[in-house]
Amino acid sequence: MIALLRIAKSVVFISSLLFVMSILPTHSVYSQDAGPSVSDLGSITVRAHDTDNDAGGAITVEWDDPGYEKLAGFVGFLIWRTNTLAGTNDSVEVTPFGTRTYDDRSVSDDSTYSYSVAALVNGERLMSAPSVQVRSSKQWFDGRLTWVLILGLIICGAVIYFIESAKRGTKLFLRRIAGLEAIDEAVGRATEMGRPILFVAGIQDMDDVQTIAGLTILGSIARTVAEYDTKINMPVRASLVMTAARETIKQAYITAGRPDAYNDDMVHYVTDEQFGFVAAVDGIMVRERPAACFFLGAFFAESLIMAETGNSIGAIQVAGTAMPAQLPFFVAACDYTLIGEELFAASAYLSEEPRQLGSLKGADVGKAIAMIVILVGVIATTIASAWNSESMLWIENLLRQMFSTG
Amino acid sequence: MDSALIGTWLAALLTLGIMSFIYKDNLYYKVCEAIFIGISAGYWFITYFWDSLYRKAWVGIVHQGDYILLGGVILGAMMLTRLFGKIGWIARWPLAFIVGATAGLKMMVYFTTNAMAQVHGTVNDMMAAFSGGDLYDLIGRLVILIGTVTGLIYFYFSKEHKGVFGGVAKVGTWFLMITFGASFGYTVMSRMSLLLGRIDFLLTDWLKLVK
Amino acid sequence: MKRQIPMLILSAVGTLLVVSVFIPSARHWQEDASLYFDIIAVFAFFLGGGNLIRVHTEKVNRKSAGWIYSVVTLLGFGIMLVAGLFKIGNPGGIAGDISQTGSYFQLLFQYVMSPLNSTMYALLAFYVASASYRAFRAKNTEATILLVAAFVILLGRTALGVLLTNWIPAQLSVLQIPNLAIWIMNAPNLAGQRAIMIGISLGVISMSLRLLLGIERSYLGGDN
Amino acid sequence: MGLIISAVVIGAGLLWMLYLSIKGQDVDRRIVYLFVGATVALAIIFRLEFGEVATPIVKSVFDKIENLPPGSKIVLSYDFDPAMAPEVNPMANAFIRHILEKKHRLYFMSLWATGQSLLSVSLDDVLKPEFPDAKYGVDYCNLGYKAGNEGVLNVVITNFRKMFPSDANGNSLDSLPMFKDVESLKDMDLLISVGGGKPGVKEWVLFAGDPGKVPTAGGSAAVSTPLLYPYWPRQLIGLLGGTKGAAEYEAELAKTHPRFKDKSMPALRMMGPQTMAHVVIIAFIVIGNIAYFRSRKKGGQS
Repeated sequence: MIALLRIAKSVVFISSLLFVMSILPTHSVYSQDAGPSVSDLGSITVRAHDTDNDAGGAITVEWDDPGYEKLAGFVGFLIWRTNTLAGTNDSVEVTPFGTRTYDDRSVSDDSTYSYSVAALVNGERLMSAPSVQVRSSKQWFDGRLTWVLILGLIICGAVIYFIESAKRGTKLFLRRIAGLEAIDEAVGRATEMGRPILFVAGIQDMDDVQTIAGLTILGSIARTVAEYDTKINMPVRASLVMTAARETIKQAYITAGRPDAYNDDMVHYVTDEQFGFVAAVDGIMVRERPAACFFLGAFFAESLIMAETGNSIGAIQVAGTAMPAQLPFFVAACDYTLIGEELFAASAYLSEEPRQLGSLKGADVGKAIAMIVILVGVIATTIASAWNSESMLWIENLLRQMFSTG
Repeated sequence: MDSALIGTWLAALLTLGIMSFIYKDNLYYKVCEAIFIGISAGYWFITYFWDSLYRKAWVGIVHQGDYILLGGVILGAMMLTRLFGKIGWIARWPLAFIVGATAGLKMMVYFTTNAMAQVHGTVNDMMAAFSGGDLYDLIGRLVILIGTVTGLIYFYFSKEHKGVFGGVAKVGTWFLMITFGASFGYTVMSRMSLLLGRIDFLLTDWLKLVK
Repeated sequence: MKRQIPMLILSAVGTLLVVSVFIPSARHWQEDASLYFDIIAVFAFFLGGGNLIRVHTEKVNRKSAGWIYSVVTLLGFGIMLVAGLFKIGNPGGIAGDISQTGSYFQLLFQYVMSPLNSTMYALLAFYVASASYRAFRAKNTEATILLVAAFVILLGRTALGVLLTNWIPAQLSVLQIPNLAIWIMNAPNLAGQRAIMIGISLGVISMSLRLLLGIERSYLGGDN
Repeated sequence: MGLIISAVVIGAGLLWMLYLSIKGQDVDRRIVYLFVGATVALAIIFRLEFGEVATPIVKSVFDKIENLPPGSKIVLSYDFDPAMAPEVNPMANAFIRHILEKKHRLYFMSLWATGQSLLSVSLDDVLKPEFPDAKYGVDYCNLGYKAGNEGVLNVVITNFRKMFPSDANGNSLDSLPMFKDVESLKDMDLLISVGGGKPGVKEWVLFAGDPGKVPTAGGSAAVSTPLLYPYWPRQLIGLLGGTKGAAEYEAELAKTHPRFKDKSMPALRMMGPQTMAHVVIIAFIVIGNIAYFRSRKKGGQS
């Protein structure tokens, strides 16, 4: 679609240019043939300035139209550029209807430019006076992201503050999460029954945070597995996940004091194909009959296929994902489901390490901010629209600006 | 014999093989599964090979002089030290690179497109559906407000779900349940159309029972 | 040493990429990072594919249960590799695109992989049915709410929903099932989605910080 | 005939499941699977179609077109690509039939480059054979595709001729009788966008319908439909969502204008098996709950 648009755009551009060129020699800039309506209109005012918030190499040209666009025979506005250092002129673009601004991305930061805009009407070029000379430059900070930076610093600051205070020994309270308590129970049951446990860290690669979250939980589970001497089977869909999962399990076995019991074959690569992987995992489930299945990571349509197969073999199932569309299926077919944020918090809970727990407290500050802003914002919007309150409108607009991300 | 005909028969046999799994695991399914794993693993390796290794890395570095990509190749090669027991720990470097990059990138993406945009959306566009001032709209706004706030309270970790706070969190779980129920109900129909496609293939293209 | 260097790489790369979001001229680092990722992933595949071959060859050698299926898998993998690496039957020869119609690689994709894929996906319809039968039972308040929401939306998507409630007068048309279904999607469903999304992003932030600060490092392995 | 066989098979099966459930036996999941498979297969073999009943959100679009005075001006924009076509093309064809049947004037256009070719297919397969009397330039015209996404709407909301100096066939707009009293989109009586991406229905609402105060309706693929619900009923007079919405519209059309009864109604045909499966699932949920309450009454755990 985009490619087609580009082609279409360039076709329009080239044909307009050809058109402009064809008329250039025969008409002077202020031609005598100009209809009365054309000469009645004032001239175009052009402003040019460095394009905001970019990496340099671009100048924004803006102009106003005293009414040329309304004339019959109007074709478009031609942007005309003079490189004032090199002394060269060239036409840059013919803009489509309704445009009043253009970003010229073909300039160099080392030169200065001045722009004129011409209205193309009935084969005439009505050229404006040139703009002031401008030079493009890069910005060191994207000004549109000021609020992102401020809010980000507040939340990150809160996380780091609580980590530090936990380090110093402040006691932190955290509520319980049912799904996490079920993990030990599930591993315990597998041990009793002498059956393996199955672990699936989602079907995404290591460039998805959910996969990493799944692996951090795997670290805790593997420690229990090592202590109980249960068998763990972990098929993976991506080779990088295989490597990372092996490191994780090996480390867990070392921590549990049983490095000898570790074996690389606990984690095995199947195939990168989504449903090929599902076919294999389903096969493993019905043949090995694991007593517990863990699905922790990023899942797509396969969530229910796996969870229902696991259900049919009577395994205890604990799932967790941050894919909102798949949560309903896990909730319906698994015994416990870690919903969204709980997936990311789980490893911190399981580690029981104060610093990790502190980071969760920090995230709560973010939630508190979100709740307050939503509360204030919705009330302000409602009052502003119902009673036309100026101050509420001001609050509403401020919040809108703060949370707009471009 | 016509190659398309062979293809259709092959596709039909494989389709039936996979479907037989819902009855129970069997020899037929196992064969199809084995074919599936082998063929698809090969498919993806070839795709990555030509796309990433050849087109991005080889063409990029050798033909286009994009030497920054050499860093990726070096990190990739470090990955292979796993094959040589003693220096296998070097493979942790590219892994560290990837985890660091994912954490850094995704943290910002989630912060802007999830957190900020959703808060913005709640204040801003939720009013699209309930922009008026009558009772229907007021209830709608109130429900969104209560639902979002109580839902967030459910996720609040540092307070026990007891007393009033527990009650509010409970309301939050109700909203989550409505969300889950609604998305489940909404997707059922599109899931059915997938099966429809397969059965239609069997009946129409293969058996030609239906014209 | 074996732990410090990876930790350093992780923190440095992560921090640089966070910073790059705010600096216009550093944005291309993000693209470079994902290119690096792609390249590292192919190298990793040599480990993954190697693992696949080793696991199945061992099964065949040991003649363990189901070894014959391992032969099939290895054959499939081999055929695809040969067809794809040498671009057999490709109309454009070795220089052509691998997905060109007529190449063996593409034929195998079209007639073998693609039907397997869509059939596996289609099994979902069966599982949706069994999950609805088993899981949607009014066991407690939560389950009842889930059930009712799902039921209203399901009804709203069939003619049954219209027939059941079109006697409701126009003033109360909100209560007609199709309208009720839309209202559920618009109000409580949206609210729940929002809460989940905001929670997720804060969870990602706190986990990412744990990773960047080196507090969470179980996946980096031990000292040996 | 087919309907009776299917109804008997499925009905008997469901009753048997109900009986088992009431007796407190759990139904094997394979029976559930068998049902779903059999239901879909029967519906395909016997080509079952159901009298879809239009939901209010669809009915309001239908009524709008039905009740506009003849000669009203309606824009129909093809904003989709071949991937979405199976879901949304039936909607576009149903709109064409309905609009021309009611003797309205129909202005075709497209904001998607790929929509243009799908539009010509509709013209050749539906419009020309079914409405041989419809005259180009008088009853309908094709403005074709213009690049610029919602920017196109920004312009045509004030002036058609700026953006479309001529129609898709190169005729100047002034040579077309149906453009005599048309200056901009504001002169239209109804805008309809059929599509599932961007630009699509949402852009038509925000950049054309709202600023120009012109009634706007839409048709969209099922996945993007929930995102459009918030605009109904204020900014969108109605919306056809996915195959289901298309089928409802087709059914309504066939009911009100019987001459379309024998025409191909692809959405209705696709809906048959899906509706059957849906009803069976609803039945499963009901039976499942009956079984659950029975077992609880007996004091057992589910």
